[in-house]
Amino acid sequence: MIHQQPNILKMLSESRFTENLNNQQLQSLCRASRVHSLPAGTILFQEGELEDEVFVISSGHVRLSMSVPGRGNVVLLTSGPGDLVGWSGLISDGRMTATAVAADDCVLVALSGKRVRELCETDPQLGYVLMIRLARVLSQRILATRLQLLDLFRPGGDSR
Amino acid sequence: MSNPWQLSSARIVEKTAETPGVATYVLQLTDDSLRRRFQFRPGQFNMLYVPGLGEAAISISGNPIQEGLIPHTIREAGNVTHAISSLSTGDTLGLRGPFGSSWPTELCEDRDVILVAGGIGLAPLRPVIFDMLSNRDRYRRCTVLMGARDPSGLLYESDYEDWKRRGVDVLVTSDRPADGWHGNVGVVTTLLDRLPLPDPASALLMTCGPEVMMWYTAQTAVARGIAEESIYVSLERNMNCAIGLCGHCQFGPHFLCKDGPVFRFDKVASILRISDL
Amino acid sequence: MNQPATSDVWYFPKDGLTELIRVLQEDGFDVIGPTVDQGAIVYASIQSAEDLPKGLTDIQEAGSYRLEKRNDESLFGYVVGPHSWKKFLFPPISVVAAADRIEGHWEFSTPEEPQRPFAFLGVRACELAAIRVQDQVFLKGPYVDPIYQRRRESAFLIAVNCTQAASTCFCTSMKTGPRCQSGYDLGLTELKDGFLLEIGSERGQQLSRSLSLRPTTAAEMAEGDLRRQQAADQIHRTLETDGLPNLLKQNLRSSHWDDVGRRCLSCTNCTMVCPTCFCSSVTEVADLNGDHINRERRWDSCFNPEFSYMHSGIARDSIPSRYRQWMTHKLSSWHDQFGTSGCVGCGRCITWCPTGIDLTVEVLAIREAAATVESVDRGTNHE
Amino acid sequence: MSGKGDTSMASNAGRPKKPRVAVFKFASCDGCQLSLLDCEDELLSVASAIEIAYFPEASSDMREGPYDVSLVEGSITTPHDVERIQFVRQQSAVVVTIGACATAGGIQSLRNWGNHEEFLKCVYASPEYISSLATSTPISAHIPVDFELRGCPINRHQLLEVIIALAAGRKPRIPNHSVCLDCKIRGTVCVEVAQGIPCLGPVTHSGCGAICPDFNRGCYGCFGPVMQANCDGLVDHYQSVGHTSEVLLPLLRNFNAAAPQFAAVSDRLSSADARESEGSQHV
Amino acid sequence: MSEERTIRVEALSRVEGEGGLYVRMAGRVIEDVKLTIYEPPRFFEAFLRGRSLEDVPDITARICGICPVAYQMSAVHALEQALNVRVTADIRRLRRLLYCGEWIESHGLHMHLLQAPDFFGAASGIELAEKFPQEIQRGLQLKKLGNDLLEILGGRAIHPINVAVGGFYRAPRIDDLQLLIPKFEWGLQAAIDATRWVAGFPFPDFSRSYEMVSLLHPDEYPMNEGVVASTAGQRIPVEDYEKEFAEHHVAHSTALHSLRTSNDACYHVGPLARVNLNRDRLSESARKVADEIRFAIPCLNPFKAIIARGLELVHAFEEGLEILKSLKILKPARMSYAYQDGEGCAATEAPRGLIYHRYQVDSKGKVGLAKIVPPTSQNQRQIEEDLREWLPRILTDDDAHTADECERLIRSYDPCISCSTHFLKLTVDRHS
Repeated sequence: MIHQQPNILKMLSESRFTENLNNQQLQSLCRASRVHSLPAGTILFQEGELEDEVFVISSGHVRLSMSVPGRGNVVLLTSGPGDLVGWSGLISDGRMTATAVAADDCVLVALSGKRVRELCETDPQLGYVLMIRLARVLSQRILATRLQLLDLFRPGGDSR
Repeated sequence: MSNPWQLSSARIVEKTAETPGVATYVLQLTDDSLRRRFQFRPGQFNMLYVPGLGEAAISISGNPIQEGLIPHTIREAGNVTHAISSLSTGDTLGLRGPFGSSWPTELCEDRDVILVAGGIGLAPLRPVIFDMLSNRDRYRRCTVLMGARDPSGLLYESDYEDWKRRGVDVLVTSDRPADGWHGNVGVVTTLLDRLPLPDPASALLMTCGPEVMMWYTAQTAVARGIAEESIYVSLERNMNCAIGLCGHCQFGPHFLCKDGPVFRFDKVASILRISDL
Repeated sequence: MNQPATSDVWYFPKDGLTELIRVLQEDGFDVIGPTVDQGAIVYASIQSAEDLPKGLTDIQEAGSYRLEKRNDESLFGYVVGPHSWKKFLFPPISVVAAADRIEGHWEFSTPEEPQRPFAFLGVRACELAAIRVQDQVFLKGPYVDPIYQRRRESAFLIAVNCTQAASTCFCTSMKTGPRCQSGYDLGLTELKDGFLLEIGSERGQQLSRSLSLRPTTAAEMAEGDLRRQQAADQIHRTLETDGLPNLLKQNLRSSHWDDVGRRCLSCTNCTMVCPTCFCSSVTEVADLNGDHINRERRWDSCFNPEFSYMHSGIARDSIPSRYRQWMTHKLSSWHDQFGTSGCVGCGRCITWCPTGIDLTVEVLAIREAAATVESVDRGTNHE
Repeated sequence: MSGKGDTSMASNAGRPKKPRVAVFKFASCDGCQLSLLDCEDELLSVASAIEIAYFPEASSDMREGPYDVSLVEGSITTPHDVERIQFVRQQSAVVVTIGACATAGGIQSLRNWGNHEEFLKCVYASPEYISSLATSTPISAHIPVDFELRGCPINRHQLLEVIIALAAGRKPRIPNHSVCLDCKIRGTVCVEVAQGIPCLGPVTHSGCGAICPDFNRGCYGCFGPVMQANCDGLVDHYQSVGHTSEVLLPLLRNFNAAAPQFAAVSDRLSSADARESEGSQHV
Repeated sequence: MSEERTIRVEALSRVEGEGGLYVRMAGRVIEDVKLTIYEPPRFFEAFLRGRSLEDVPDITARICGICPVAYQMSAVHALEQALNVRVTADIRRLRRLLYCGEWIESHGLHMHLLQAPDFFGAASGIELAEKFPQEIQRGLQLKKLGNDLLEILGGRAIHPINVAVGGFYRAPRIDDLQLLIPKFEWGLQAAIDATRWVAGFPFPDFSRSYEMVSLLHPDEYPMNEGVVASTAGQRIPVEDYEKEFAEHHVAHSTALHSLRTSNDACYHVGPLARVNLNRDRLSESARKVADEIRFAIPCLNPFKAIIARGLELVHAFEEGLEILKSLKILKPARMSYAYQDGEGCAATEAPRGLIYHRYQVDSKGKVGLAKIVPPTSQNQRQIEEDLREWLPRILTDDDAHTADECERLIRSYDPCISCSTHFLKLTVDRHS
């Protein structure tokens, strides 16, 4: 799979999660990664399952949904190019909190959660940067969720 | 100087249902000379008047260069807009205007222009879109990011394809999950988050929607490298007189009716998140 | 309108006031002046000098106003009462527009009610300043208010210099008084037996020709100076205006607003008695069949919760937020909007607040709290 | 200008059915419903714009429900009325309470503070004759109310506005400011500041036109507490300038005594009094 | 075997307050007639105790929205007696003027909107306006003038705010009152026309032998002063009212029945009683109209109370005009007084009849005892007695028709039911 590396390198350097790392750090990450093509409609992972890999979307969109009895799979968020999905794999045992399905044909970089964690252990500086970035991803995710919760367009709410 | 309280009679020449509770009313001033003289800049509003019920400030949602026809896209919210909703083609109402500041279309030349709209907030931005479509070559990338509570709230949805065809990119999102919706889910800031921005320094962003949405849109834009000075918001308070004399629409040092509704973000950023201001 | 004062000073005896009022009436003016009603000195149409409050003074404190007898027969021996001239220039209720259903369609108009020109007798220095402030609001912006304009342009202003002050006065802090400097047609200073008269405008000059005036004596001039000085000397209340607009802007989140909010009733009194507050609302007043509608403008106040009502809710939904709006507007953002303070130091908001809230005290509290915070900050930095 | 369609702005063309209006009475003095008959100039035109389906005080023609709008006067004071108000709700698309009794319990709510034992004793002196509750409660304590019109009595112009607005399917425009603003618009000098007369005007909802201060007396709260009324602030101030609870308590316990904001502050006053007298007993 | 039959009117209409009627018959024999008053009791007397005496006019006004002035007048007169306050002649005149306003409003209402429809089979004044548009409009305008007067003098028409113990809170502005003069001149003429109109109504031939009771004053038509007079010839000082008249609690009513103490007999109060006892003291125009329409006294037909109301309407306009035309600045507007232990009683004439108040007050100005006897308590038994006689005349197999006819008779009294339930609890608990 070595031949894929220059491609992965480019994809990683374009993603907000992994941009602006030094070359050595990017190379290490590349070694922990693979390119993952996902045709439209394909399930990337399922809510409740253990998953070691986290994904950086290079192109295409992924729908994140949760299963709600009586309502089926409810789509809560669409992630797109540059976004990180399946982050649970980076910080825990990787039990997925949502189901991810490709909304269109996607290309993703799949990073091994275990390998990345090991990298972070051995290179605390990389670990620090990645964890800060992960925190940023999560904080954006929380903000977006809060804005959803506020239901700003509800009838009788703001007239806009 | 003419009396700023004087109303003119305007006839509804076309009424189009848009999203639930929202319709577009194309008005025409009944007086010929007034009709010819009427001009507005994108983002300005009129006071629409229903006798016995009062006035409501409504943004003009039409094409600034189309003479004589003044569209307003109105959501039923209070007594006046409710009364307007019961009117039909041929009915008349009172009109004063146009009032207020406008979107800085004159600053957009040769820049990437991003419009971020929430719900009916697209209506005050539509004149800018008309301007982009007419003068597409004057601008670089033109993008409309449109969010709504659910897909049924996507204003002017039937026009999106036409806009795209004519070079204005339109990305839409539904705030909430919706059955049968295969488009993007999530608030509109998430669209801005991942919008390719090769040259953020040249970008100019205009946003209109709920105040909280605009604030976080601006925050996201700044995080993406767009300068506060290149972000414009359209604020809302209750405009009563529209001429800066009644005090209702004050927001910090500003009278929204005459200093606004459109503000450069950096001029209002310091007071936007002070509660109950 | 009003020209700058000339240096001529004239004298007329007390009964010359009767002549002045008569001349004004003959010129078609509705003469408005101070008169006693409901236990206070109010402004109303007067027919003669007999209607003026004779030998009375006002004792004012925060939240309290009492009329008391003087030991002389002064006609202007008091300061300002619950009314201000704004009720004539910017009436509490006026019709800004009308709609008539004629043969099934609506016609819109802006009716002009006939209004006799006003002559205001007894305008104090702070009130001249207040009129200047409202001129700025109603006449100098992108839109001119026609109702104010009509009334203002025809009004004849006879100023009277204060010869005493109330405990609530702080015009010296606001640099608006007590001496009437300009903006009047005629300016008076009441002496024991007569009046000094200064001419402030071309119109004043013209009118003065119909009056029996004589040049003043040095003794009269000295008496005038003494009396005016007396007023200045009696003003002890102060409002520190240095850096005030910014101070308030920087303290929008001060906890002091909550403190005032516990005492403030949000009752609107301060805004109603304020000679510069100009907030209003337009409401629809229909006749029986709904065929004629007057769009009536009524005084309103930023203290009313619904004043900031939007479909999404009330913007200023608490008493502290409304008090903050009023004070920051008056003392801070007014500068941004109109290039001047909105406060002229007349003290009405202090006297007529039912719970005696005193803006000079509240400003001081915010200033001191801010200074404490700053010094604490500095302290931390030094450590 | 064309005439077509213009009339639809203010008339209810396109609403073929006149709204059916009913007037119901509970414990009250009848003054509020009389306000409708006091609209002498408008009565006949109002009567032609609506169907007066049930209004016993004015008409023997009492038609059965359902009604589009029911105006409800009076408070709930008997077990029978507790049930009757449910019936009114079932029969009515819109329920509007009119007056202090219906919106706050009225003057008869003073029984809510009465010596309960004494009160029961007097009721049971002839229990077979009467049934009456120990409390007088507003309509909203029993059923959902769509609109509350304040006043003891209500303002007839406001009543007309409510009827016309509801007939046109819009929200009634009832000003919601303090009595003080009306005083100032009238040019009335503040009786509290200029004469030291305790006045509830600053915390009382407008509607009467600020008549009491114009008649040289303090407001006694006929229209109940204004929105966000700072009753504590007012009472604290009055106490600080020497008005005792002997004056303030009855002022607050008038025709809107049981309105929550007035009741809260009057309860605070009376419990402070009770603590004080307890304290003095210990001395 | 005779057939048992009951007629019920669940809710009397076009009366103030809520009451019903219950009639039980065996065949054509009337076994029971009850004017049932189920208006909930509101316990005014209980919460007047301990209140400042200054609060009494405001609180008692709330007993009745139709005749608040009657309550205020009786209350202030009784309290002034307890305080030993004598008001000036000018205050007295303005109080009469205020009372004129209430009579005009109340009589205008009852004549045109409540009673007149009965003579033409209409359900309401609004319906009657289809047949008599001008007359009803005129009636409404007459009524409105009463309200206008109440508003200028009292602050508002319902529950006026200007009535004070000792006089008025504020002297009326003479300019405002004088604006009413031309309107009252129209009103006087219109009231005469209205009286002529009602005098021509088709009255049933029904007379009773009543004892009628009203105030009697040597110099004036009685409103707020006089002795209690009876058509039986008695003249009773108001102080002795409670010796001669006493209230009884009956099972079917939340109102009390007032009866003569001497024989437990009922009696009749109201405009008919007043006119019968005071015809000579009606104003000149009212006397003239009475002559013109041949209104003979004593008039003992309860239905003709509408004519008596008309005559009093004329009187109220004429007297009102006279007072309006001779207004002087009222000074003082209010007499000063000192609190003292005392007791006072007063009777005045509410539009629908005599009303009696008695109060005990203490040296701190607090009310100790309050007793209020409204007109409807006094008429209630009389109405039942009338019905016993009226029923056989109108009884048919059609219960609805019978009920209508009964209601007609009740309505002619203009009963004020909210008033009559002012206080249920005067009896046992307090004195036992």
